[in-house]
Amino acid sequence: MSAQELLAILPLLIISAGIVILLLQVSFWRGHRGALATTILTLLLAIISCFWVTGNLLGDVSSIQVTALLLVDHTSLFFCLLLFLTAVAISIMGFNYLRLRCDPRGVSASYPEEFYILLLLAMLGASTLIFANHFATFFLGLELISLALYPMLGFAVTGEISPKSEQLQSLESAIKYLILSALSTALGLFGIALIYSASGSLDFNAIASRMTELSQSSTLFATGITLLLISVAFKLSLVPFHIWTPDVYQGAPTPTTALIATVGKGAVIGFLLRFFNTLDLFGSEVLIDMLAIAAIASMLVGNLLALMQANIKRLLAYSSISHIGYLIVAFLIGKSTFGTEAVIYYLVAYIVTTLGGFAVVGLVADANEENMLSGKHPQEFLIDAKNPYHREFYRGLLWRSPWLASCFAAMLLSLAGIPLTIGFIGKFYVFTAGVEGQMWILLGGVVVGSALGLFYYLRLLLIMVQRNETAETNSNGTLVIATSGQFLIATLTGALLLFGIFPQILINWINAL
Amino acid sequence: MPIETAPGLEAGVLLASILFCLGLAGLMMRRNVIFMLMSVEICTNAAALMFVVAGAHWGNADGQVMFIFVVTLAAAEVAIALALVLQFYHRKHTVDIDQLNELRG
Amino acid sequence: MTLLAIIIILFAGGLLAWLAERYFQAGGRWISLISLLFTTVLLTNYSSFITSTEAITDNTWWDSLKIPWIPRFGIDFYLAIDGLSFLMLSLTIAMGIFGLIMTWNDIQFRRGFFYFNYLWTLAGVAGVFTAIDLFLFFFFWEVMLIPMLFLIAVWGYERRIYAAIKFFIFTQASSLLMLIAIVGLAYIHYINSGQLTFNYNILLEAQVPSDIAYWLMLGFFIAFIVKLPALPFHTWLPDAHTQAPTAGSILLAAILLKTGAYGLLRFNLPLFPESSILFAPVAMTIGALSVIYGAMLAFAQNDMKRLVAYSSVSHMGFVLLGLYALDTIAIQGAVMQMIAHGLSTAALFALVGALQHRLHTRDMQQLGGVWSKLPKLSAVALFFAVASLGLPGLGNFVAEFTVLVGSFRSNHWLTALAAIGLIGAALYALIMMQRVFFGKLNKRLEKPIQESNTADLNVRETGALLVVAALLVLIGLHPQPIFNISDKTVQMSVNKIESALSFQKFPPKISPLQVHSSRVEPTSIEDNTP
Amino acid sequence: MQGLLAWVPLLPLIGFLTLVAFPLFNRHEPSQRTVACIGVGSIGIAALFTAIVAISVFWKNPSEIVNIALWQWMLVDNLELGFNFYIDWLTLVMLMVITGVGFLIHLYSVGYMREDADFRRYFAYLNLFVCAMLILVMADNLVLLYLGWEGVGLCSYLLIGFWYKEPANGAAAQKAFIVTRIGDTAMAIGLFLLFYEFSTLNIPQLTAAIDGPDINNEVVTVACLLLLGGAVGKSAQLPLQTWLPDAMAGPTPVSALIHAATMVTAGVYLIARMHPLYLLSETAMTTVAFVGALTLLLAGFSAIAQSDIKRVLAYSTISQIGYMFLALGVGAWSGAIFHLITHAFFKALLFLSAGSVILSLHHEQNIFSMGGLYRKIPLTFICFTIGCACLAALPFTSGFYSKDHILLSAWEFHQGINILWLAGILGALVTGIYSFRVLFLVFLGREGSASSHCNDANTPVMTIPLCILALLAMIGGLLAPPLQAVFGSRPDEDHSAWIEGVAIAMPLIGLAIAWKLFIYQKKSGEKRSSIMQFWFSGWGFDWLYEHLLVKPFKSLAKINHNDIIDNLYKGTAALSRQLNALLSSSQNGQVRWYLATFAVGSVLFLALLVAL
Repeated sequence: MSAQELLAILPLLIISAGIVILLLQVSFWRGHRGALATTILTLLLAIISCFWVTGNLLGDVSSIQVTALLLVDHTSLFFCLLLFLTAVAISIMGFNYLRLRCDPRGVSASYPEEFYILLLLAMLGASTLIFANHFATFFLGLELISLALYPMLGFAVTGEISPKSEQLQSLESAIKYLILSALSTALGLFGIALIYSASGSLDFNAIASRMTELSQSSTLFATGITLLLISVAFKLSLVPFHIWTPDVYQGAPTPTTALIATVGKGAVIGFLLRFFNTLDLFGSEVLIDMLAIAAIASMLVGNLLALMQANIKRLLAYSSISHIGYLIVAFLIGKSTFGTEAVIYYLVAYIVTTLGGFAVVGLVADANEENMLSGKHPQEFLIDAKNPYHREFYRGLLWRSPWLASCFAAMLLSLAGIPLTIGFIGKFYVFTAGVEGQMWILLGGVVVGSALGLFYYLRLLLIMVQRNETAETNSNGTLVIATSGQFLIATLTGALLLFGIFPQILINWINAL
Repeated sequence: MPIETAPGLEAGVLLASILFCLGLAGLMMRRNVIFMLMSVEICTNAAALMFVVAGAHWGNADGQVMFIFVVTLAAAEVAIALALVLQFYHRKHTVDIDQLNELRG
Repeated sequence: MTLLAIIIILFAGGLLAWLAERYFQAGGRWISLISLLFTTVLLTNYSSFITSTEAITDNTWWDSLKIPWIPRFGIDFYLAIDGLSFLMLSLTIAMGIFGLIMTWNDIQFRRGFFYFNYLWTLAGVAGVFTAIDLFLFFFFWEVMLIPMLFLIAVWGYERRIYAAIKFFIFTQASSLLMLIAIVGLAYIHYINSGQLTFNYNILLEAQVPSDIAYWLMLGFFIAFIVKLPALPFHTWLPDAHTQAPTAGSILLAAILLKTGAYGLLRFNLPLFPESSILFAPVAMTIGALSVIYGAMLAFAQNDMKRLVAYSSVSHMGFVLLGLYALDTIAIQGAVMQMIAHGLSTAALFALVGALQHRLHTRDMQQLGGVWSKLPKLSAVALFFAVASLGLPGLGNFVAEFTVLVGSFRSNHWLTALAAIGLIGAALYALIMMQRVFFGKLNKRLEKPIQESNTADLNVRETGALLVVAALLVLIGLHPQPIFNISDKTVQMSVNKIESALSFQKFPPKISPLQVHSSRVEPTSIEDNTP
Repeated sequence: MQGLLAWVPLLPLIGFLTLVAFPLFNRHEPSQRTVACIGVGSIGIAALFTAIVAISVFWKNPSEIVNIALWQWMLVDNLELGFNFYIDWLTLVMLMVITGVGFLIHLYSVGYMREDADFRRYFAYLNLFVCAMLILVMADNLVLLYLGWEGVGLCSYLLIGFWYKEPANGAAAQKAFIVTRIGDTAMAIGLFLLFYEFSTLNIPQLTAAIDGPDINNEVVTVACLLLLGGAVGKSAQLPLQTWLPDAMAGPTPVSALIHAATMVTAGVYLIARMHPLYLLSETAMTTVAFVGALTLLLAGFSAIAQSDIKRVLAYSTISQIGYMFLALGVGAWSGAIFHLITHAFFKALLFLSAGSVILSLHHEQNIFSMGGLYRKIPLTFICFTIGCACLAALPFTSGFYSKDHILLSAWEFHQGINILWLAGILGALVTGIYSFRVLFLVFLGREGSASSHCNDANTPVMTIPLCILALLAMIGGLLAPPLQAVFGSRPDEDHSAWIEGVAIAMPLIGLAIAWKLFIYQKKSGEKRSSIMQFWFSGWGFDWLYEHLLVKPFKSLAKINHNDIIDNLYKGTAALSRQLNALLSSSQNGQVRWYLATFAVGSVLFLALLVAL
């Protein structure tokens, strides 16, 4: 293992180091801000290292093979970069979330710091998954993410002062996710095992080379791939493996929801790209058709489910299902660099927008929580207008806190794929990809899906601009969002508009990497 | 160096799949969370078994290595799971999974 | 440069209006008015072209501005103006001012934001009328919808949310089809020429295999006739018009509908001449049916605004008929109809708004005998009602007559069918006059008139309306200038069509097979990364 | 000199504009005097100009033609229309009738409308009408003619519904406009066809083009019939005659001007103007003739049954125009125009005197409640009698000359006894009956209920026009215009005397019958015989159309009141809502159910693997 290889996986090393440091720090000197600082610092270092490694990948060395397990190349580094940035955003969200729910001085002291450790662990898993060039690492990364996610999903339980119902929901989501994802993991493992037994190797490149001699139609192999695909589809919550998504998203603490919706999916997409490219699975009609069917189903089912949904977190969950559906369309056009570009761009759009959405929802809820704790309002989740996760809570938001509402509106429009936002460019990419691949049915699905999607996005949007005739909606008062939160939302909106109006910038970055 | 597929492989696949299906069945039938976790274990182990068989078939160690991985994973998973179940029991005084349906719609 | 300035002024004016609300209430509308007037001044730059249309025979565009935008896809920020664009642009600005003045005091709730949306709609439309890069066109096409959505949803009447969402979904869903068509067109051109671009001028020469072209054409067509609107996609219009605030209705009727017609003339006909020829009978049938059907529904309405809305369906049917007659006279008539309909219908909506503002109802069962109380308003209403039933000497007649004369040359029976629409127009226009203005004063009206000492049209409104009326008369008696301005653009489309007609004798060289074979070398859009 | 002609239509327009624009400049209504000056003055000057031009330019040579080009109207592709006027003797005659009679009626109106609040609006409309009518007759291309054509239609609509507070008037007005609009649409299509065939709509050019060798006769026929449709609509001929009787809802002078003297004769003018076209098509000619013949009879009989003085006149108008159409149909162009002129005179006279009767009786119009009025309003009586005489075409009245001319041409048409001629003769008889019936019932006989409180409402402004018209009606027979240049002269061979005799006898017989039947008829129009009832209802055309067209259309509109097509989309929305409900039920929060779906999903995928 040469020094160059070590340098190549610098991001991983930094994250790991960060985890260790954070562990020590927490065990000696607890401190919420401290933990946050360390996390962000680590992430920033990792990001810088990513750039640095990219700098090294010049000219002939387009990629570095680290042992048999990892492969570092431009695409994977870009994914890392993206996910680390996401992680920064999530840690900020987490800070605002935990600030209100944990107090170390309480009767049964509840400590927020672990959240960050878990976050970093998840990131470690994610980056491993992205770099993975071997089933062992793939498996490792995937599990690392999941294992970190279980506690994060249930994290509200530790927050003593957070509302009881919230705690219960969080716990429930954790258990549900655990059981289901355990099953999917097992299935995936089984699939890997079959592939292994068919090809006799766990190394992607080796398998690829084997595939040539062992006939494509080897049942074992095909079955294995299918099973693997199923477990991946589960992680991506493609229909028909989407069913866990809304419950988990709704129950989990919003930062965790954001994490699972962005990093969880992003990393898997990254892996999928590499896996399909290395094994050249775009060739096999069967898999493509399978994915296509799943994609169409996701677009339609996701949007239909969201149609009448009143709980915003669930709504976003459903919409994320459909968005992954759109993304798959871009994914399907194969190994052409344009396909990759389209996938990446859409992913960026998806992540930025989803993050933004959840950030707003989470922060609004936090602000509401703060009002409650400070005793401004009696806490009651029965009335819809009082439930910060309910549509009604947002009635007339534009008139109460214009900036926040405008940002949220931007997010929604981006989700709906309206111009001036990054979402539109993403959709444009999808369309281009679809036309290039001449996948008219899929395109039809996208159109229908988008039309359905418009309905609920717009309804939410229009609820925000309603003149609030009823007095009691006023009583929610102006929501004061923590500065860090404001900063976060502003940044995301900025990115959303910037890349929406001047996409070339982002495109250049993608192509540069 | 692949030995041309011995009958052992098919048998192994068959056994593993049966095992997996058993686990799956248990998972769907049991309402007690603990038992469900056990069933998951069975599924996982079915996969692990498959690895061992394949490893033996190809005559290389990767299978065993994966097996270790799997076992470790299972342990970790169960640890967390039990913690959660404990919390669950604290609050609901039951381990019946069907009580866990507050989130729906 | 002027074009960019116009659009930017409108956008900026909108933002200013919004911010100004904070500091002084009336700020918004003054800022809007000023920026609109400013754009008018800018438009006068082009007066030289109007006077001498023959002077610049070589290039079709009077003026253009091209800035690279997304090189990755060969997309430019490419604005250009020619006769047609100029007419539409002028109409946009004029109607913008008209609507502003007519509803000067209507808006109480969040004025700043209202004028923000108002101006942004105008800006979007201005963009649509001047964008020559297909992507840019689509971009503006969408941008103009959002503010309109807000106008309807925030300041609308009873069922505003329903109307707003319906409006948006209809237009958006259809425009996605157009997006596919646009991308498809660009892609095929890329496959054939190896050059990826969305530039209209270049795509005009694109060699598209006829069967594919037909589908692409349909993509555009649907998007445009939804906006027009024509059967069977018209149902969003009555709701949107009825629920929108007066200013909103004016914008919708006078301008937004025109974008559809503009698109048909600018893009469908020249880009896909062969398929347009194939499709013409269908399109003309749709047009003729819309004329009849719209008139009939208008006749059946009780809600005054709905009546006017359906009348637009009927009127825009003439446009569709004229455009697909593929005949110079007819197309010129269609252009004329866009303008005439814009003026007359906008005025009618303004009047309905004024009526509702005074009497708090637009239900014709509640109205009646208004003339005795509001003679001025009623007289003006009479004028515009008569205009919309196509009385000779007013703009609408010139338009409808030319459309029919032209389309009669290409299809006798459909034209005759559409001509029956003239009777329909008389029916609904007169029924409206009768039910609202003539007859005895409705008992229900006495109370509102008593308590709010209802004033007749004031100087501001009268002035605005009279100007529009004068314009209609002018167009009716001396339409020649407008014909001259739009002449070049129309000729361009017609020439395309005619060349295609002659071309059909010898079938096109590119067959689908060839396309696929040529799909081999550049498999995807990678080679032209900057 | 000729330039004055351009001012002829312009002056009424200016009058209209000033009258309309009044409130813009000063807030309180102008005095009746000013309004009258502007309203009547504008027409007066127009009439003066016409007269000057007529004397100075046209008097000497009957083949004089004046072209006045104002501006380019439309020039698109090969559609070239100018806003130009074309004046030959035909036009001139019409001009003189319109301005002259128009002026008199305007004058009369000043008196008639003196009590009305909307004095200004009335004269505005009236001026606008005259303007439009003038454009109609002066137009040098069919589109410009169409402009005037529709313009007069609008004005007639506005004036019929002038007293808008009464819903019935509104209905009548609408009926008038829409029925005529139907005809107009036919005419418009005719224009399209003509343009399609000859690629010009300029009348002189058209007439020139027609001489061309290769003329598609079917097309010409169809075009002629379509134009006839327009004419039939405007001139209230079969089958579109139903609107005219109702149109009497308007003020009486309006009926005199629009629905007797000028507008309703526009159809005649149109066909006369396009006569070269009609000459090419035998079918069209005969159709015109038969429409005329049929109409004159039907209307005549209906007139016998009416009880409202104005409706009687209305039906008589229809029937007289029927004569004109008959004349056109048999190619007696100048005869038709001649009758048009005389008819304008005596029918205006009749209406105006009827108006003064009505005014004197405080808006009583039922002839059965009148009677014996000759003592109360002698002047009116005299005028009305003259009018009736002309209408019935008693010898040596203007009506006699024109109608005789028509009958003779009808005779010549087939060289002998023929249906058309017989119809004309019978019509003459009927005319005699109804005209004198109304005369007797109103002025002679014993007094009716309303007659008692009758006081002469005539003022100088009303009597002067009456007298002038009476004079014109008497001597109008001598004013046969020199139209040979326009229509080409036809050799008039002499006829056996008995034909003349019949023509003279018929009205007298009619008079006798009228005397026999009506002079002492008891003054109650209640129970009529069924045949009378049938005639009274105008041969049941209204009923027919009501059930054939109006009702079905209305019900259809009502059924489709909120747009069937919309249900398509409503349905889609509902469907997706259903699907949403269905799918949401799958999200039931049960982990084991979730596991089941997961399993099923996996099985599905594996199945796909096998299937694909």
